[in-house]
Amino acid sequence: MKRLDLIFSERELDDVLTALEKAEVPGYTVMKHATGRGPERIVTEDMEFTGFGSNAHVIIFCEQEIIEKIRDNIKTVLSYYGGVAYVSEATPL
Amino acid sequence: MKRLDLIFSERELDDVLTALEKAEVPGYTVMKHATGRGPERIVTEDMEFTGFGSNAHVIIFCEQEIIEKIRDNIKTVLSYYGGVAYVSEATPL
Amino acid sequence: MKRLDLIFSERELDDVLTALEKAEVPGYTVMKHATGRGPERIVTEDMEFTGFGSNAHVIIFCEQEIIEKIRDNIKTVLSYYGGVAYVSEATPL
Amino acid sequence: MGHNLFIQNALSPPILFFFLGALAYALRSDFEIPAPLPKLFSLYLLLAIGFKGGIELQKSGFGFPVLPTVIAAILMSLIIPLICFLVLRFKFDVFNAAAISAAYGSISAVTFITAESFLESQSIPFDGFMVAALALMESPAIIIGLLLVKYGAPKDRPIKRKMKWGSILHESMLNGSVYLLLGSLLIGFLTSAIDPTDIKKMEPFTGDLFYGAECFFLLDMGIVAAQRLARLNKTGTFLIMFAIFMPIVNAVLGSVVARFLNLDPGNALLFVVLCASASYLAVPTAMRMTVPEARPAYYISTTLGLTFPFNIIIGIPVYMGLVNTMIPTIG
Amino acid sequence: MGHNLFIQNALSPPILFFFLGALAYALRSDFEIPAPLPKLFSLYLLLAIGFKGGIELQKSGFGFPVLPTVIAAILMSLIIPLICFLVLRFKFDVFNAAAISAAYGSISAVTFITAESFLESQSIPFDGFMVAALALMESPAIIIGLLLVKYGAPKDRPIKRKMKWGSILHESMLNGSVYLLLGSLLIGFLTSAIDPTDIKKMEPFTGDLFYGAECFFLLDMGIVAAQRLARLNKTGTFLIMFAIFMPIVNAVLGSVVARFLNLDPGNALLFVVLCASASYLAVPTAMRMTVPEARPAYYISTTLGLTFPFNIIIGIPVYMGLVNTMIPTIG
Amino acid sequence: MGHNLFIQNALSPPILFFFLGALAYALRSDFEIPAPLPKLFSLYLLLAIGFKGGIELQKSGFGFPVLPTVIAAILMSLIIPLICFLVLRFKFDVFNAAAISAAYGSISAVTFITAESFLESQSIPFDGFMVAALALMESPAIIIGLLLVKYGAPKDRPIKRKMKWGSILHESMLNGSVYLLLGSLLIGFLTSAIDPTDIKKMEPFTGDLFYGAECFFLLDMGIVAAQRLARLNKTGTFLIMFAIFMPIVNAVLGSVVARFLNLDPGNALLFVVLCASASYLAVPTAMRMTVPEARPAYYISTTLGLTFPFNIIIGIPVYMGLVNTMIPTIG
Ligand SMILES: Nc1ncnc2c1ncn2[C@@H]1O[C@H](COP(=O)(O)O)[C@@H](O)[C@H]1O
Ligand SMILES: Nc1ncnc2c1ncn2[C@@H]1O[C@H](COP(=O)(O)O)[C@@H](O)[C@H]1O
Ligand SMILES: Nc1ncnc2c1ncn2[C@@H]1O[C@H](COP(=O)(O)O)[C@@H](O)[C@H]1O
Ligand code: NA
Ligand code: NA
Ligand code: NA
Repeated sequence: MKRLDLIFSERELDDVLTALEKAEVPGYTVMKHATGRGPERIVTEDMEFTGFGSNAHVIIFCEQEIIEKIRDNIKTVLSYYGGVAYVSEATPL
Repeated sequence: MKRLDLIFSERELDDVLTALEKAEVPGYTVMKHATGRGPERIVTEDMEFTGFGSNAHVIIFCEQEIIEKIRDNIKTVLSYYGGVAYVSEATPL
Repeated sequence: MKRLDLIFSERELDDVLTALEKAEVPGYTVMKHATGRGPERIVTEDMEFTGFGSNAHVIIFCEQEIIEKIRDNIKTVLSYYGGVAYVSEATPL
Repeated sequence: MGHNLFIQNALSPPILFFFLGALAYALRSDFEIPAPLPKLFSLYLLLAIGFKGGIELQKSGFGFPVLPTVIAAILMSLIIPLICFLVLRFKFDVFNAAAISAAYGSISAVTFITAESFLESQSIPFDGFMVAALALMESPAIIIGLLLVKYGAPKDRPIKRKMKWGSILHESMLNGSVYLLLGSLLIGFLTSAIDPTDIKKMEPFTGDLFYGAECFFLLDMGIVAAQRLARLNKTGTFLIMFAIFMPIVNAVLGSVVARFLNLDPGNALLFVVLCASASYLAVPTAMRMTVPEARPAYYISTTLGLTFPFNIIIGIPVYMGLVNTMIPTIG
Repeated sequence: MGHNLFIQNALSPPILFFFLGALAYALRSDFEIPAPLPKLFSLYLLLAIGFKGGIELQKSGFGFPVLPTVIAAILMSLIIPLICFLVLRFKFDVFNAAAISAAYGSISAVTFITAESFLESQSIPFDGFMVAALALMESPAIIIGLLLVKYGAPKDRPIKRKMKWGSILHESMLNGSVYLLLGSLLIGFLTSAIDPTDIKKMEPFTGDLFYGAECFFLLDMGIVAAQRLARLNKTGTFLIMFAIFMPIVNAVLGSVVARFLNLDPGNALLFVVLCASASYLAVPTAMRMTVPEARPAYYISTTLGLTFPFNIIIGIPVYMGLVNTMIPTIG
Repeated sequence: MGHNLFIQNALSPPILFFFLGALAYALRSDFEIPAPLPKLFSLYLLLAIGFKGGIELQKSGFGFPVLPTVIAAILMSLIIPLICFLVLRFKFDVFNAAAISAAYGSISAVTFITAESFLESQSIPFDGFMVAALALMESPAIIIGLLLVKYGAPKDRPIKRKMKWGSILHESMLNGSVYLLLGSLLIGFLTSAIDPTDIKKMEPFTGDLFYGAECFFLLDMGIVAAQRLARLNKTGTFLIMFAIFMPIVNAVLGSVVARFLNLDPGNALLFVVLCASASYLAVPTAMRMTVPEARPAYYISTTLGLTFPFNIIIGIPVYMGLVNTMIPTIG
């Protein structure tokens, strides 16, 4: 099994979740209110009250084949608005 | 060393932490307010004000042998109420 | 690529981020409001209103060489105030 | 006149803010109220109505019509879930039927508050002791729900899940929102018995601020209800029908009892609203813990996405009409 | 007297709390207001000024000077971004120039509130309908900004990013804070038409509490502004100059229009402040979504770190002086 | 009469809400107030008491009894930690003894507020300038704590941890809650000097709302205190004894000084309460940063889980009795 970590702006959350549902992931977990810095942008906590939104961290545990299905859609979203996506190994307990 | 990721409903947090303490984990980290979707349930942010609670994401860094000790207890909790548990490799910095 | 997970008291966040910037990490993500238990301390949610602060969970995706650059600085901070740091493998999506 | 009531209700600030929230979702505005801010208002409202109810209960004492009304309310919260269960068993298994039934036997505090605001703007008097009825209708419904599961569930239910009386009572009485409501009621009761000047000092917080906080909370409820409504299609027509018609049936039942109790029109409306409303706070939480076999989508989405908006927008003025025909005001 | 005004403004509670916040950052105190508490106050302020504005609009109707003033305000929010764009194009690409321009064409609600508090403490009357101008100046500025990108952007902009009218209007009208402000305005307007007693019941929440909540929010704005100011060095001198001098230019423009409209000094000041202030709520959110090529650091750090503090601390009394010389009070 | 005071205090809304919170934990109710809502109330209370204290200080000026009282308070916050340190060194190392001592030398703002509410409900007058004493007792206790570590710590403490004067002063003066309290005090002081109408406008926020917000906060403190109390068994009997008896000793000391200062009964009670109470805000934060060797469980669990509830429930009426015997009211 794989673990996919996506980190991107909260404002694109709906788009990303739609992409995940389309790829028929077995499930996902979302953590909002993440801040951070990337190559392009700094996201700070005050973004929240300005309505700008902070980052969301989405974790998906799934099979490799689902990762393949996700790849293109997610990459489009991330290349437009910024954000990162990493895959690692994970075994069910 | 291993890294164990548990994601389940906040309302079972006390049970899970008790199970972890019994297995004598060296430590754990809890992140609340996670939302998500699993095979059975959708957990959204409004669950919080209804008193329903969102999900908790618990991370444990520990030795393989502790994982073995944890397994049964955690699986019982998760099979009853839902939630996921994954193990991956991790090395201390 | 590597994934570095740091968990420590929110109050040291500025020090840690400065250390990361010095090592020229490509980016990082911060999640605050984490609670937990370690070998030395219990961090609970009420710490927040006492001004004590809860934990921060920082994730960095970067190359091995950056990890080397980070190591010493981070270890000093963590050995003084407590906290954990683990490295694992990760591949860009 | 019923038409008029309907418009007046729909154009009151709480309902308008509810619409504003719902519209934000419908129009896909990025307007949102982040957690845990809704929780703040929810806690505040429970604390304030409990506290004010306690003060009123101290004033009115436990004589007539307080005690009969409260007892009748408790009975309603026991009977209504049984009726609902019979209806729901046509389509649902024991677990889901019991969980949904418990929700409809219980009450919605915000619906109750909205009905009070409606009465105030209509200058129709009502008594504060009705809050006691509100506070005491949550637990019995939960108990009935759990009993239905305990005795109705298939024999092969895993042992772990077999419920003991202790945990049934714990879930029903110590649920977070029941606890805060009952606790604040008791504090209001005690305080007004001992030192009425303390009541004055609480007034700006629990009293003056209340209406505005209610509006703010309904703004959020609008968003939440719209989200739930949008997902309702998955629950099937039967449940959608149930979520509209069951409250009406319960309201009619309630109005009969209210007439029997000889309640004033104001109190009668509140009684009817308690019967017609369904819980999205205490009951779902309790069911989630003790009956994980039931699908939360069924009992939360219906109460929050359909029954709640129906009651506050259409129900309240309709029930007022019902009460007015059932209970003729003298003079 | 101008000097006097300046001191009086600087020593009013909202500004003092702003300083307290800024100083906390400067002195590296660990004082902080955790998210989402600032959001609570931000939502509250928008709701309250919208609601109160709606009531006043109901009172004043749409005759003179309401309609001309509101139209003039909308025109200003269309013209100012164009002027800004011309200036900014000397140093910035189309994307950044358009985004910054939109921010300066739009308004800052908190600057407006602070100006109202200033007028109140000076006992200078002003009209509530100016809130309508405030509410209607956000969207046009966003539209102009997006149009500047649509028609000014290089031809090879990826297709996906080509904006359609639908999404331009969506972003400009349904942005969270615009939506709440306009919605509350409408609710206030309707409520005061239908049932003025409801207004009374809202008053403790939307009225009495307002000043204190404003102070609390400015405490947080002080921290945020100081953080942004500290990072401004990366944006270059040109932008820093722009963030100070452009508001002054816009203020002068605004005062000319205000005089032309024959506004009272109080309303004139508010009009000038609307022109001079820049948005850090609606515009940045909209730009982030539709013009990701622009660097947020440019349009947020300048408006929040420089223009906002400049306006509330120095700008308001200076603009008052400007208005006083432009519009001689009779008697 | 002492018995009577005790009951009256225990049945006041703030204490009743405190009990409600504590009971929620004891009964394992799932009632909770999620972070950061408690922080909101904590910030609010500090801002409001600071602001009101500043206004009163402006009224009273710096003559007698203000200056002597404030100086005496500061001295107490320097002497008490030294006494505590001597006692604690029997069982604890330098780090823990110093950290706990600093906590008991400092104050608890909520204990102070509760004492004020107690005085008000007893119609015993007191002066607002006592808030200045409150605000000025946190920093000295922190400084003494850090000096005890600096000069008492074993020679082989790692160099990095050797404290410099700069960071000692920084921690003690710029700690988040000290900063907000002192800052608001100053703002209240300035505002009431310059424009008293601004005070009026703050009143609904800082004044009217205060009592209710205090109750809400104490509800949360009840949960937190009960959690801490449940974990106290790990700290040992010595510390548990210390957490009860040291406040009493400090109270007696305080009452002697209060008599010496010739304070009125109301002010005397507040003075005694400042001496008897222990910090769970500023001191723990400062100690955590500068003395990581000390175990937070020791200095937070005792102050929050034992000393705080003891003081507000039993201490205040007992200290009132003490003050009444020490300072005979004339007439
Ligand atoms: N190397 C990285 N490691 C961890 N998080 C990152 C990294 N790069 C970017 N991020 C996160 O992704 C967000 C978007 O980055 P950006 O691509 O600059 O828009 C940042 O705010 C960070 O939270
Ligand atoms: N495949 C998955 N990847 C990540 N998170 C998951 C996954 N499946 C379930 N979850 C999380 O576990 C929670 C409980 O799932 P469930 O088993 O449906 O009750 C969900 O709300 C998600 O947050
Ligand atoms: N083995 C572990 N696994 C996960 N998190 C840990 C572990 N040990 C410590 N932590 C986290 O690190 C924080 C600081 O630990 P400490 O070293 O006791 O100060 C704790 O509050 C936990 O959140
Ligand atoms: Na009901
Ligand atoms: Na402008
Ligand atoms: Na003390």
